[in-house]
Amino acid sequence: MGKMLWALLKRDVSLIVMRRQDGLTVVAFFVIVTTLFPLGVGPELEILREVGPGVVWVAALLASLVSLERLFGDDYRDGTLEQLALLPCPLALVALVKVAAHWVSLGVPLVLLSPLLGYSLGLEGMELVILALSLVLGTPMLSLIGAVGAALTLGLRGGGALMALLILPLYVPVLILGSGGVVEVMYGEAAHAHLSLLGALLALGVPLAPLAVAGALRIVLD
Amino acid sequence: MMAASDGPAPDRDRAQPRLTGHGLSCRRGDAALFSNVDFELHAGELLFVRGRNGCGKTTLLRAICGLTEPARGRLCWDGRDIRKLDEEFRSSLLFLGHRDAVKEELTPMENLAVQDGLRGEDGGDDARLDALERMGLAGREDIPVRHLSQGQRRRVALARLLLSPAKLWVLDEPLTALDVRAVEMLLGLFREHLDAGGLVVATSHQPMEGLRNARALQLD
Amino acid sequence: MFRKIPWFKFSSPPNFYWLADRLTPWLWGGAAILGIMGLYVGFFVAPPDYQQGDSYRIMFIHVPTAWMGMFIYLLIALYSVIFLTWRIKMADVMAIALAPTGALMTFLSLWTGALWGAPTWGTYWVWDARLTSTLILLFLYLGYMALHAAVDDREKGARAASLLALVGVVNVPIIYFSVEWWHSLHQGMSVTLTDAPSMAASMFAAMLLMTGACWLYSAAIALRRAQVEALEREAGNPWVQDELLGAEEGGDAATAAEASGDLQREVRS
Amino acid sequence: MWSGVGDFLAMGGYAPWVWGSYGVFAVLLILEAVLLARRRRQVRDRLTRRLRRERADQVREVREA
Repeated sequence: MGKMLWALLKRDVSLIVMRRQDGLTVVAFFVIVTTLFPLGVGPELEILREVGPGVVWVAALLASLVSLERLFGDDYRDGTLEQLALLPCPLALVALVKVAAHWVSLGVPLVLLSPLLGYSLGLEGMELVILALSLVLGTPMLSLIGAVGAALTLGLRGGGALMALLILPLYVPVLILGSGGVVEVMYGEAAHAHLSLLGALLALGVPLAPLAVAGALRIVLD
Repeated sequence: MMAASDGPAPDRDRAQPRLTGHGLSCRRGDAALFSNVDFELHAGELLFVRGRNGCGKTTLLRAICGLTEPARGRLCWDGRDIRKLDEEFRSSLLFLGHRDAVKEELTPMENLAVQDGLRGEDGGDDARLDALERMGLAGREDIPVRHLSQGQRRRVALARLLLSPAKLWVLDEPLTALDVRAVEMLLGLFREHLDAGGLVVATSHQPMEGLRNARALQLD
Repeated sequence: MFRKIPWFKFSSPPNFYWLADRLTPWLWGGAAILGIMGLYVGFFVAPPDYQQGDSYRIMFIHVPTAWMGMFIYLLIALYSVIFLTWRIKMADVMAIALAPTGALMTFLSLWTGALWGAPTWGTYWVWDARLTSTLILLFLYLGYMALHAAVDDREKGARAASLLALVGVVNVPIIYFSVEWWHSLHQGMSVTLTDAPSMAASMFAAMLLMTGACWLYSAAIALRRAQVEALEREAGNPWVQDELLGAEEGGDAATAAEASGDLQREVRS
Repeated sequence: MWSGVGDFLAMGGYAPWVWGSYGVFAVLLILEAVLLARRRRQVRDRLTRRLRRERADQVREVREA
């Protein structure tokens, strides 16, 4: 079974890498949303610094939302999802592996880019490290929660807008904890509490979210 | 409700049926598709599900796979409920639906390799090449599927039949988009599978002739 | 066939319909009585607050609506569990019947919170922890109803929305906690709504009475809405014919069928 | 407690907020109840009409047979 799941992970990652276009679009989206803020708010680094962590995090949230449509969408349309549901291993594990592949290929680039964007918004030193770290802990959670919404809205007309309505409220704790950690550091405090709570959320999400995703996929495929 | 014309399988009648459906009813939304459908399928038999459009052929097939839960009734594999068997049942099942489950970006060879890997049945490149050749795709192994025709895609999907050790084939409209030669070849494949003690459940709008041990299940 | 329906089971639609018919008048009446009592105590017995003057009287509807918004979401999740586990259709009917009322209560809580905030904080909207998490709760309601309506197959939509309600209810405490925390970190307001200092017994009584009124009102509305839903979904069933035609023709569907049988025999002979 | 109707309506100077809250509260709850009652009547009427037609058809078929 481990071999099967490994094969699935490799397949998903290589498919996303093959469709370079999509992955790059999401990353470009992340960068562009972030650069829109200085244009809207003004170039004063003082102000940008204030909103910096929140801006990067909101941009990551939206980028994750944009990328989710593809998570199950292609497999659903070409019938692969049925085959995945018929694999001789639990659907929740299949879902977890798909989310992992999604995160490796789309979440990691966001993490890697975030210090650069944070720097352009006036964050420095430790703040950038914590920003990247909070994204490391937070973006898998975004993918996990997002997968539930993506599965529930599979094959619906206007699924994208509906998915945003379903998922974004659930993203709130991740957003608060993630950007809050960086703000703590900005005011000379430690970010331990925030980061460990993010970790706790992740520890809760990894076993629970795939169950919900599997349930949603069963409903959609029924 | 049900009319089954039993194929001549006298020697197998005494054996236990491997796949049975009992009192099956399915609904789609608020409309009942079919109700109280029974069937039995022994090793080496083919079940030909027939009926007009929208009578629930696909739903029945999906129920047999466990993708759809029937509103009423029981489906058993070797006498045990398929829901209880779960993974054990799924490892002896091969399902081909309306959609080919073939990735456009990948070549036929890559598609087969990925599917083998997912099911943990790695037969090696040679087996895959042989399968594609038998499907009449020799020389197209390394062209991305997006450049292939509809019928060729279907054949890539059908090549899995040659590679999988699954005993039960559940095929939804396997003959669509295939030319006469390919249909012949596929029926030959069925014969081999049945002779080896396999089971086939299939729907088709075209007649499937020349198959011994074929039972028909009329849904209406 | 008609008599085989297990009437003793509460979950069967006809029995539910019958029960709801008998319950709703009492619920309406109770809501009116409690409401009038609550308003009387709230406006004529409870003294003005020494800090907030008479503006705090908004509390008597702000707090009950906030509680109801929360409570109804929990109820929806509970019904969703029942629906997903036992596939009892009436559970989903109740869940979707509760949702609009829950959303309305949540909205009213936001509205009254804003109007209470205006004299207290000098602005209609502050990112107060309670208001913010109530706003998110409203989004959860909207998502639930939108998903329920978006799927063409009603059964599928019901299952998807039920699953969403479950995911939501697991998240609600996390959201509340994180918003609370976020607020305390960003130097919150010193005056929090609902913390009427040294709440007099009469204030508390008024709040409880109004909560009871809102509860009974929501129950009545939800039962009525569930009745309509059940009628629409079960339109083809004999009990609906009985319900709708039985009263005016003085017989139920079974006797009507017998009558048509009689007629048939008559015509044949 | 209140010295008169005017005093009561003034709500100690908080009239717009207090009455704005209670007013919208009352209006929306009543509106919900009224709309629901209307929908209920419409659904019942529609279904009754349909069922009556179906029954009439049945009777006619039997007569013609």
